Amino acid sequence: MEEFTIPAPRTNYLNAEYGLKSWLLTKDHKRIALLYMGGISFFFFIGSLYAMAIRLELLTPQGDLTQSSTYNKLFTQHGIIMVFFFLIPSIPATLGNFLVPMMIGAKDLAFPRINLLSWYVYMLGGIITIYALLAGGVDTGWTFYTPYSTTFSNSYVLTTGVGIFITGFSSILTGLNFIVTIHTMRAPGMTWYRLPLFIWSHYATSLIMILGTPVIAITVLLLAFERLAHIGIFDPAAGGDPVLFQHLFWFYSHPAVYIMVLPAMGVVSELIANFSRKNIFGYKFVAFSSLAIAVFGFLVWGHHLFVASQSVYAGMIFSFLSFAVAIPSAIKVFNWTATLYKGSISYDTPMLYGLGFIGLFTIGGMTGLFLASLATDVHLSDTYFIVAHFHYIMVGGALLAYLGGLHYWWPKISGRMYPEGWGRFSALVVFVGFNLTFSPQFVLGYMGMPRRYHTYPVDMVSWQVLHVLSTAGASILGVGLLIPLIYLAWSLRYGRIAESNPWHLPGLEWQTSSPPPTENFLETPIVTSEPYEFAPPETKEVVGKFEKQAPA
Amino acid sequence: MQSWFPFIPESASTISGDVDAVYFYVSGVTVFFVTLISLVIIFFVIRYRRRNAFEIPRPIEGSHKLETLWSVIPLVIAMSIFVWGAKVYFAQYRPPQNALEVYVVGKQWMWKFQHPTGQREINELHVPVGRKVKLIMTTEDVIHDVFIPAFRIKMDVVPGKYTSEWFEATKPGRYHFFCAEYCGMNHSGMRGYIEVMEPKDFDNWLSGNANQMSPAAAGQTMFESLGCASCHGANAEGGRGPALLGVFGSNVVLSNGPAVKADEGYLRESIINPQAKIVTGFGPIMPSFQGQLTEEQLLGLVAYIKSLSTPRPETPTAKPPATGTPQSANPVRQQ
Amino acid sequence: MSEHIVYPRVYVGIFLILLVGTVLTVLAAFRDFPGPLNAVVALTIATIKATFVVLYFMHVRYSGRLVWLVIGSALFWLGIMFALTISDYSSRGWLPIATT
Amino acid sequence: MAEGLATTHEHTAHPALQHHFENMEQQREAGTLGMWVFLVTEIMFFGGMFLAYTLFRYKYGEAFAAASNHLDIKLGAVNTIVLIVSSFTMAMAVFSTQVGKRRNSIIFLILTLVLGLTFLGIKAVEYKAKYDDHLIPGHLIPSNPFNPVVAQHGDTDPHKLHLPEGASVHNVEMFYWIYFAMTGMHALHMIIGAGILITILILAWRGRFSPEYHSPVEITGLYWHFVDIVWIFLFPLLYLLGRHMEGHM
Ligand code: HEA
Ligand code: HEA
Ligand code: HEC
Ligand code: CUA
Ligand SMILES: [Cu+2]
Repeated sequence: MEEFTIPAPRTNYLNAEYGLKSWLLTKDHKRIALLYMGGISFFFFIGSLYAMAIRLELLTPQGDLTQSSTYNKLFTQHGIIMVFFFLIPSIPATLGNFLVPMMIGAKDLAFPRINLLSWYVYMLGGIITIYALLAGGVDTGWTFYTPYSTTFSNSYVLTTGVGIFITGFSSILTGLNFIVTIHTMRAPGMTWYRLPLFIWSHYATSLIMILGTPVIAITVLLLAFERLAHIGIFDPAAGGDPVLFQHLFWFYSHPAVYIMVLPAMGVVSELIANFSRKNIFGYKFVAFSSLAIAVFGFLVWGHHLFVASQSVYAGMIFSFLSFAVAIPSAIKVFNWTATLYKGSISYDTPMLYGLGFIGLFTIGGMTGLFLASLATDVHLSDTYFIVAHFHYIMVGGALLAYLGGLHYWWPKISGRMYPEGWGRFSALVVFVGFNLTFSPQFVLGYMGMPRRYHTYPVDMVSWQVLHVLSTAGASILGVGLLIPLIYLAWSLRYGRIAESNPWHLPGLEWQTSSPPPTENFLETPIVTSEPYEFAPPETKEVVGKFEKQAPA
Repeated sequence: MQSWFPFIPESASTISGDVDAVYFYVSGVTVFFVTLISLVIIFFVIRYRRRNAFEIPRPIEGSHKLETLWSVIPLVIAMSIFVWGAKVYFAQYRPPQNALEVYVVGKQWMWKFQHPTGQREINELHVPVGRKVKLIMTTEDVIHDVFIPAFRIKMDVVPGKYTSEWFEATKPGRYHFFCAEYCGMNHSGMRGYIEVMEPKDFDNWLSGNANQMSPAAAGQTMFESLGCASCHGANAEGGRGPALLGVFGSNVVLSNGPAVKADEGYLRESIINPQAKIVTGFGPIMPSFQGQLTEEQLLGLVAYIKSLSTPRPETPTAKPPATGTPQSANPVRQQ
Repeated sequence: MSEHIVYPRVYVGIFLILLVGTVLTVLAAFRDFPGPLNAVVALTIATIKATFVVLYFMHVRYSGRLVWLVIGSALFWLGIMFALTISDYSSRGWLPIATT
Repeated sequence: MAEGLATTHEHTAHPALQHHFENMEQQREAGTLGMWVFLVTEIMFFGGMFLAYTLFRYKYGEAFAAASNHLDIKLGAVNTIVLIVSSFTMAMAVFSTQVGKRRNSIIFLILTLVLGLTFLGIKAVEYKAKYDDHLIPGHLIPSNPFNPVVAQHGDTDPHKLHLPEGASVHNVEMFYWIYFAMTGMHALHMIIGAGILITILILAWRGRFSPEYHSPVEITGLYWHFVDIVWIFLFPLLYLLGRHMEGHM
């Protein structure tokens, strides 16, 4: 592997222009990615405050910290902020926005103005939602089930609905931009099978954004109008059908969980391959499993309705399909593991997060099987088992992958290195804290503790024990997340200056200076090799033969 | 109420063992795969750690054989879980014959139960051990859900229709039940106890509280007071409207759609929205009673009409042709 | 790949087909076909009209595979939404009824 | 597909070429694909409403038919024709631009715009009639809640609602809710379309388009035709579904 550093040109995307206006009116995908990063960090902070309040309240069975109505707002707002304003835009709109053009050798996304627009749309939706939260909050649960949300709740459902409706469009616009960019703007020689897996997974994510988000948009819009006009498609008192709402909601919201996890899988594919200096095992299988997840992901939404009076037969179809959708995820997990085989594995912070992702995602995904199975879902549905299941995937999986990706590309984004020691330490704290927070919740759920419960029976002593463990874990997790916040901010000023290719990797994004110039590359790159090509292809080993490895 | 190990829920119904079996099977699969993957990763990470900054491992070509192997094995395991889970679920949701039917009405934030013999209870339900009990449930406002962890059952209670679940308790005792669908402010307070009693204690309890009208009797009174009798006949033998004897459980032939099975939901709809399904041979003249009846009253009417189908030796299942109906073509009832 | 130019005579032809379709669908609506056939006829005519608009006015007939794929996937996903939702509604009440 | 696009042999860059594209061909392709992908989102957006319509029409067939018969079929049909003509003129505008006839293209764009506005005008007349008959669902307009007069048997007053015996006014309200949701969304798209047309018209007026560069006109055309297609389905589904039963009511 040739080693050369690209001398940093004097101007890069960060210092090409100065002033607030140059940021707010920028059309550079890299700057927009940073705008988004500010946005999602802010919302993650808000969502985390709610999480801490929830955990504190649940320390005791009685409702002593807050009133019931306040508690209901806490978890609703926690869910809404974390899902719609943090996790869905997290990886695609920040890392994706920054890297999709760079990885395919383009100067920008296809529609830079629409890209900027999407950020404004996101912020507008966010501000409206924040306004709703400040004005009085919402208490419907993030799922907005009717008729509670249309007729009975007296909180700010309408305003929040409008906020989510608007934010939906930012997601649509991002997806649209990615699809068009990946189709039409690849550099010469960048064929589909030369695309990094990060791109494949973002392509699959975009498909879901395009096909699913409009449905949630119209659903939330109808909901808002029903609240306004007191007549409804979803309101049984008006002859409407609450189960139809659930169908439409989950038609989007189940695929949306793959919007959250597919980009994370893309990041992890990059981490695993690059930090073990290996080409990914079964590239095409990993690539197409992303598409398979995007397609099959649309066929399983009814598994959220197993006990919602959906027909037993439809339940069986959905259960069957839910098991089928687990297979592409399994393929990914096994291929990542196989990639490590005979690699040169480094223990840098991003890799620690990547490895943590595989373990925690596997637990989260496998517990999804309990829920996809009809008999057990009946017992576990709407209990803490569900809460544990999705936090394992969304926090243990997606959030860890985001942190891993952030550390990995931090030198490229900021031009500075983060402190490696602190990085490894905090990754460990996060891992321990996370498991302590959410593994007790599996037990809680199996024992029957329902979710969205402000109080729980005093006679269930073991429940309180588990809740105390969980809260203790959350505090550790909180510390683990605060540390990177501090040292990443610190590194912006005091970090070691990063080389153009600090990890010595073949990916296109590393073949330009750190931070990159405004148009990413000084001249359009021409791609001649496979992704993750660390060694010449002639040296390729065929597994199954197990010959001795030549010393490097 | 704790079992031998404080982190396992009480198991007290005929199906809870089956559900646990599936649960432990999936747990086994999960533990196996999580351990396998973790161990392999840990092994690789240690065995193939980077030993010097310049080493470049040889690239490895993927393997179709391995890919097939690790797609098919999970698929087979997944399907085994599916089949088993679906079987247990189906057994769990197939309505039982000859169950004790208890009517349940949820309301923000309390539960009302009524026994077929008339006893009413709030947030507490007494049932005998060893007998199938079917809950026929609805709500006056938002969606709720009856969740009884010890019995491993749960079902949403949806406004505008009836849902049901059933259980057969195997151990006397006092078990928690919860509202497991978020329903507003006091959602977490919408819980209570199922009191499972020995049959003779249950009978004692019943007779100690036997001063209330049974739902069917209440329904019969309403049938007259609401004017249903004016069309359906004083004894529901028919008139301008079809006879209601033997309707429940039969196949009703409709003039505006395929035949339907007359379950509780159908009876409810026939009263609330009679135009949705018109019985052949009759005009769409029945007025809608939407908004005029509480859910409990509706349940009473339904209970009454159901009682007309209880196989009684002296009641012929095939009812006499309705008098005064120009179209004597009466709906075919297939029991 | 240079673009294809569709000439006005094609447009006029399509335009006439659309007009005829509109008249036909109105006429058919007043006629009482057995069963659900009225809806079937109306939807068939609408689909034919839409297809002509897509193929000619929107130049899809002369477009690359990608555009076909995009349209195809939209219809496919719409189909998923309808089929699976209706699978629920249409199979409610298949369970046997319990009697006491 | 877009393999091997980024050939850099552009001699003199076209003034309309944006900096991040390699050449006009790539830029045009991105624009067209972008619009198609956007139309996919539109299909799913309307799809949700079509699904609700299907389920409720099945559930409340009679009431839906009765409610539908109260719509003005003449105005509906006229509007369908207006939209079809506008689609035709739009297609002609694209053609004229492609072959470089600027005058024609401006004329056709103006015609399209006028027809679009005509459609909206007729729609407004229809909405007004529904307003007068108190058919705006729920309390959408608080001062005029849903409260139609139901015709007695034999009464043929067109402003009254002619219900088959016993059909619930409640379910008629559901029809009108869906009607207003769908046609309202459609009208909103028309309004946006008109806005785009005006922009394109100004650009065409300034002579920005040529046989080499006209993808904005083309993309506008795609959007406009799509909105037309939605109406092609809305018309029979909303206006025609109960006509064959009119005699039986
Ligand atoms: C990023 C988010 C995310 C992801 C990726 C998933 C992935 C999966 N989810 Fe989860 N889920 C949620 C987020 C997510 N979920 C949320 C937020 C809820 C609650 C919503 C609410 O009500 O508020 C929920 C709820 C939920 C339910 C509804 C429960 C209920 O309310 O009653 C179900 C039911 O089937 C389910 C199943 C699954 C399955 C089968 C997968 C699969 O995709 C998992 C596939 C992965 C694996 C299986 C692991 C890897 C495989 C192996 C290691 C090999 C071995 C495999 C086999 C032997 C098969 N989930
Ligand atoms: C991306 C999604 C996401 C993320 C990241 C999280 C993160 C966390 N969530 Fe949450 N959660 C959801 C999505 C998410 N959640 C959803 C969708 C629901 C369902 C809502 C509903 O039912 O409607 C839910 C519900 C939910 C519940 C169930 C509530 C109930 O049903 O009654 C609980 C309970 O423990 C919980 C806890 C936590 C905890 C402890 C974290 C932790 O991981 C958070 C840890 C982070 C920190 C602690 C932040 C670090 C610190 C700072 C930034 C500084 C500020 C903080 C301090 C000074 C303390 N979440
Ligand atoms: C004006 C006359 C009239 C009144 C009053 C009336 N019904 Fe009916 N009912 C009918 C007719 C006619 C039908 C058959 C057509 C149909 O299905 O709508 C019918 C059908 C039914 C059915 C379905 C029967 C079947 O065979 O499937 C039930 C159940 C029913 N009515 C119950 C009631 C109850 C309970 C009341 C009072 C609360 C009531 N009806 C009041 C005329 C009436
Ligand atoms: Cu009732 Cu929750
Ligand atoms: Cu799901």
